[in-house]
Amino acid sequence: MDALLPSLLFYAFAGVILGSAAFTAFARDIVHAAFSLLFTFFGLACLYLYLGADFVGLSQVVIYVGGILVLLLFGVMFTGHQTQETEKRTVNFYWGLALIALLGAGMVPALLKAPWAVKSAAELPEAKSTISSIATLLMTDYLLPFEIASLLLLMALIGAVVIARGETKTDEGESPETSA
Amino acid sequence: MGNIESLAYFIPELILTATVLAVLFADVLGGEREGFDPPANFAFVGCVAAFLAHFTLYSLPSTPLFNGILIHDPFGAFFKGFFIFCTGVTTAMVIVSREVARFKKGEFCVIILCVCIGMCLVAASRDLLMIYLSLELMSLGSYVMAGFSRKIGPSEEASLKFVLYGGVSTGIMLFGISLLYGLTGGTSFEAVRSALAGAGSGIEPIAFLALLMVLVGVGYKVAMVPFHFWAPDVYEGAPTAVTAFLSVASKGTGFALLIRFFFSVFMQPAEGGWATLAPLHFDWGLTIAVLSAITMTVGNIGAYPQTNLKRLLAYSGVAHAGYLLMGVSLMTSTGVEAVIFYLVMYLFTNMTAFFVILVVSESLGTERIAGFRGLWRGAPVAAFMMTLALFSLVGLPPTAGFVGKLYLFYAVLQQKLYWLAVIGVLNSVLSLYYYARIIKAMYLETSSETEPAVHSSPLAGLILIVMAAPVLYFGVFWNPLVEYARYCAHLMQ
Amino acid sequence: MTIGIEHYLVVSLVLFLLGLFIVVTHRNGVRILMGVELILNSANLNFVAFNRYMPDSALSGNVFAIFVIILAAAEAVVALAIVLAVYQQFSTIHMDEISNMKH
Amino acid sequence: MHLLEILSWLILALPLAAFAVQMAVGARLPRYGDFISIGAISLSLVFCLLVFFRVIVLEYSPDYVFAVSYPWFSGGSIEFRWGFYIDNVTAFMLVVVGVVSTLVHIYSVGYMHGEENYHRFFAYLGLFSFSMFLLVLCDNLFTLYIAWELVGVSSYLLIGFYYTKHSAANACIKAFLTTRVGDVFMFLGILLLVLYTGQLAYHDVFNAVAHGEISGTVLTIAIVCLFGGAVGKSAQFPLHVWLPDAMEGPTPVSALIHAATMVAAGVYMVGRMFPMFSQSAEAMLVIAYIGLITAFFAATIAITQNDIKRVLAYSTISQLGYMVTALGVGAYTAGLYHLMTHAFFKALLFLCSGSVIHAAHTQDMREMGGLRKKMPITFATMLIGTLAIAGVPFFSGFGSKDAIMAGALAFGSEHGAHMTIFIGLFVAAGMTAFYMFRLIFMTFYGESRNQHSYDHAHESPASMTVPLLILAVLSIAGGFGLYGGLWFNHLVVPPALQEAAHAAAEHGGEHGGAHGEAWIHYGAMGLSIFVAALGIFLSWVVYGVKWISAEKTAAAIRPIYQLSFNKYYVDEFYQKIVIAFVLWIRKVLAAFDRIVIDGIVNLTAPLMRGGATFSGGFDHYVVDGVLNLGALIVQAAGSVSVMLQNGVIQSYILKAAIAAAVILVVHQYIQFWL
Repeated sequence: MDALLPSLLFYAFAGVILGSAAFTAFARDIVHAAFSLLFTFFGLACLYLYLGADFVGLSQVVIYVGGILVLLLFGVMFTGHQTQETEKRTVNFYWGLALIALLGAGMVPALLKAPWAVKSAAELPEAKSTISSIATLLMTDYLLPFEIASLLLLMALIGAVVIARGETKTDEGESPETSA
Repeated sequence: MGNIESLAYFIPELILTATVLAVLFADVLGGEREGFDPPANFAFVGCVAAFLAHFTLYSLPSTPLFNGILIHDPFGAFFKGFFIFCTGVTTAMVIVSREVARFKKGEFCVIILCVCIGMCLVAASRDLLMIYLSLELMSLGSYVMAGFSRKIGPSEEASLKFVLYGGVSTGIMLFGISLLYGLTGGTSFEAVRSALAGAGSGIEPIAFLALLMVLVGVGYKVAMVPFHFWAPDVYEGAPTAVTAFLSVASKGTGFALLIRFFFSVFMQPAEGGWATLAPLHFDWGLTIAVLSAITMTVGNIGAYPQTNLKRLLAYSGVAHAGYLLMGVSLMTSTGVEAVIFYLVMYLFTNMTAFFVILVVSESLGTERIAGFRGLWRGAPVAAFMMTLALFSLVGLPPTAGFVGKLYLFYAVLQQKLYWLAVIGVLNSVLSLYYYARIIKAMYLETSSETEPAVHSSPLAGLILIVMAAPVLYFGVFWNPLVEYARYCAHLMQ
Repeated sequence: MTIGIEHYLVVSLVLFLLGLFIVVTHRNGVRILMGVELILNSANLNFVAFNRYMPDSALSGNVFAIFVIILAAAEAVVALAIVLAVYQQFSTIHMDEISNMKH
Repeated sequence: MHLLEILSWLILALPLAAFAVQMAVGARLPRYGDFISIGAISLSLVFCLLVFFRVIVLEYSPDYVFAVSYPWFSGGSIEFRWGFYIDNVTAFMLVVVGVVSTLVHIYSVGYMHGEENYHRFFAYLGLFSFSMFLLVLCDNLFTLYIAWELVGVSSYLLIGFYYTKHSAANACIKAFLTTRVGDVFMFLGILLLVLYTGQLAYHDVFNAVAHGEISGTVLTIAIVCLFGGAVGKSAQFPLHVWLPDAMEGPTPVSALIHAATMVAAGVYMVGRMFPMFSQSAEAMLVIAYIGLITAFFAATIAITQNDIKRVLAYSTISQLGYMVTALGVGAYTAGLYHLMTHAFFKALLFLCSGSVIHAAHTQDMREMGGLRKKMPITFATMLIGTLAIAGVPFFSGFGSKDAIMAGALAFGSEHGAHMTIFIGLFVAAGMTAFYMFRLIFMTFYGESRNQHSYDHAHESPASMTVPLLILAVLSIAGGFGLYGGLWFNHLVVPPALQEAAHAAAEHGGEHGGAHGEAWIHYGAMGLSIFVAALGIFLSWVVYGVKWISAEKTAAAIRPIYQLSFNKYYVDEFYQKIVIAFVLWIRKVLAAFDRIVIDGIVNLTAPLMRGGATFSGGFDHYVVDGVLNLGALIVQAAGSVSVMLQNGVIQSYILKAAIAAAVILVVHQYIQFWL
């Protein structure tokens, strides 16, 4: 009886994640799809917390829900919420289904039969907070990746600004070449 | 080696990082002034300094760096030099051309330098996290760079296709990496390999799945069929300098990763090269060999109907990825040597070709083969350099391309893969026709309009000659380069 | 019954396949990006789940997941910037209409 | 430094320097710098003659060898060197190349006078001479291959010299591509040899072969691959199709490259490698029969052609077939001797035809006639060349052809089954005499068939006639009366590296020598005289006095005539193969597309397009020349990339992902759980 509640919790999270992800995949309206993604991300954050990865879970909420999702919604709004989208929503629909069926058939047996380097659920230790250990790791073993990530963010920022700024002005009176 | 001590092995990257900051400040402080263009020139000087600094690496012993996340060995040092050189040349191309708007050149240089750092790290990584991080660093920069052209429309289209295709590919690769992590519990290469080597025979299906998924990410970088679809579109739409950079440096990254990652994780050293790890039964070499045969054929056939030179060279790049894959599939040190030699040859050859396209298309406003008709009248030097580059791509003596092919086929025949050699040779015959079409247009046809007048700065001419001279030089005196390649083929496991 | 690693793997696999399905079927560029995010999240779930079930208490899976999240954010920023630039030029983000370069 | 070494360097450097100077500043020099090229090649010729004098006269010995080598590069465990290798054959070849090259340079001054890009023409000639000298002088396989490709490139440039002419532009590509097919095999052959023996230099490779480091089937494969290069360069069946088209180039080029030197490079190469080739009886037999087929079929084609240069082109192919056959049956010296005599008389014939074309402004022999009186020097020299090629005694061709026939006869008498070789060559010799005199009669005798061009015809300037006279003298003198074959045989002894090679060459029937099988020699000689006379007589009957009408005869044997006139439809055959291949690709791709990728909707478009192209274009392709080969490949490739590269990113990802998924599923299920 002990394990029932955690199990139920897992199934609830998984149901939310997969259900909302499926809705994202099959919804007609892109705004609905974007909002349903909120539940996917949130569900994943809960699952991370459930797995004892508190820092990852919090990052997931802050960055995914608070950052990426907002960006995606901005994207949807800026590019016009095209209502005519409902007419021809998808391309390759059946090919897409065939693809995931094929891939699933190839992957499921491999995943389930694999000799993972894991313990069984029963012998798992109690989960502890990971925040301080991760902070230490980032400043020691993972110092270089940490610095590289900051460089990457800098570059992404500059790149995004340059790209989104577009060709608003030209230098020395040269007009930009336009071609189809 | 710890973080601080490792910095001695990290000088080229440090110089590049300092250059990034210098360019950034120069760009912010300098505003938009006429004439001299400090940010881009800083970038070029930084590349030269980093390239010179990378030579100090060869005298240092092979050792793990940064708590084992990176590694220093001749193989990594070679690729660092390779990427920095490419970056320098591309920066020079951007400086002498008008492709990238002047007020954007500073930002462009920041991004290409970051990409270069990412590439250097890929070649030196021996940790799954580092591989992913540095690959993303270079990929993200590449997506942005593809959108820098003044040609509005194709440039954005190229950029968007690139980011979507690349995003999916790296996503799939990441999934594969997560599976490897689950199999072994570690992220360093030797942890993964020892776990794979110690596993029972049941590991086979999942190992293959992980390998295939990682191969998707790598295959997209090197433009390997069937993951090559992005290449022609992106090459066509991106600025020519970026196309040149992608076709050489990005491909080089893919091969550095292919050799470093696959040979370190799925192989074990064996006599004269590598052999597949004991519990894994699949013939990885054969898979790559088959893909290489398909890749070169698809690339060469695809190049036939092209009328846009950049697109044609994109397909030609796919074909050359096929030739290079031949060298990887052998899993011998001779094969790795041949790949290194071929990459150097390809660097000079392809850069020359793209440089000519850049100079000519800026003057004539066209990238089509038809626009090159009668070029030798208007620009004999450019036409000659282009011919040289094309001869080298075909593999005709006495160009470096010939020697490159020679070594590749030599390595292939040494492993007695006769069918692969035959397909490779037939492909190089096949490729002759579409390269000859360009030569024919330049020399044997006349332009319907007035004679093409190509204006270029003396600086551009100088760079062109510096790029083209090695194509001829290594075609005759290739010994030093071979020795160098042999030295650089040493991987630290 | 207890929740084993297989349960997580199934969730992540389905997420992965759904992400791929979105990518290959939807025409809207932003929707494709959503698919990419799903693929990244599925890998992340793997990392965290494996890390929890690992015998030793090293946190490399967690650290990996954090980096992936950061990188996903950077990628989303760049990709959306490009999407906006494309929308300015083409007035659409339907990928099958943005196909002038082909063959 | 040895004198020969210095001379070798100079021989190579001068034409190369001339090439560089002409490319760089030729257009700005007075007379467009033709004197520079002529001066350089003349000096080279002088040095060639010095080499010849030193090797053949001063220090003569039957197995004279001078070799020098320099370090080049080290690959793998092997240290590669390159250098010069000079023996009696090299000395002869140098003189042949030098003489013909110099004369063609001089002749071009008159022939190319006033052409656009005059200086570039001389630059290309210089490049060609350099490459050819390198090919002759080099001592190892890779330098040989490099020189081999360089002559191909310069030939490409020279054939396409009239680049404004569409046919010339296509002919040069056809020549380049066709010979490349052969070159590829050669490349593989070289790689095989290097791989097994670890050596590059001829001498070391031969030694390795003698020590059995490579033998049996592998050796045969390597040899046949190497011979593939000769098949391409020397226009042997079935890769001979490029040579007639190459006649689109300026006539001096035809004389230099496509008659005297480059096409002979294949024969020279086989001769150089003879010690190795003779190790494999199977390969030798292949070579002999390829040569025989070439000699025979090309002769039958030459009979019906009306274009004067095409007749000569097919005659060249046929004569090259003779040389190859000679090498195949082991008559080593006979083959090389024929190479030399043929170089002189065929260069003469081509230059004469150039003179005729220059005067008559047409290449069609039916438009000519009666030119004898207008162009006495050209007529006289061309007659000498014709007598030489027909194998009339006291002319050079007699000695060499006779030697080949004797070799074939001896081979036939040794192996009864292969008497066909001798019979085939014998018949072809008769045909040679027939079609060459047909050419003479149609061009120089009878009434003019085109009064206008006849009136304007005149003898060519001295810069053209003097080379003709010199070559005419050589065409007679090269035969040394009746004893050229014997004489040459003594000068150039078959390489004695291996006993087996020696034996092969001897029993191959080198007349004279220790065996002295006199009946073979005199028998062959008598038969050749008889068959040459018969051919000339028949030609006289048909085209000279016209007792028999050529038209009626042709009508009577119409199918055969058509077959020959259309060159056995080889070009068309290649095209049909290509078309079938293209169709097949279309079908496969269409099926692939339909079943796997884009669904039935997308199928109709490419199929319709393909079908339309096919039905509308079939006649067009078959009728037009091989120039459409490129277009066809482009079309086929186009349909591939149209289907795959449709510009839609999801479709790219879908295709890539499906490919990966198929690989995965095949691997997971087929390989393990079967």
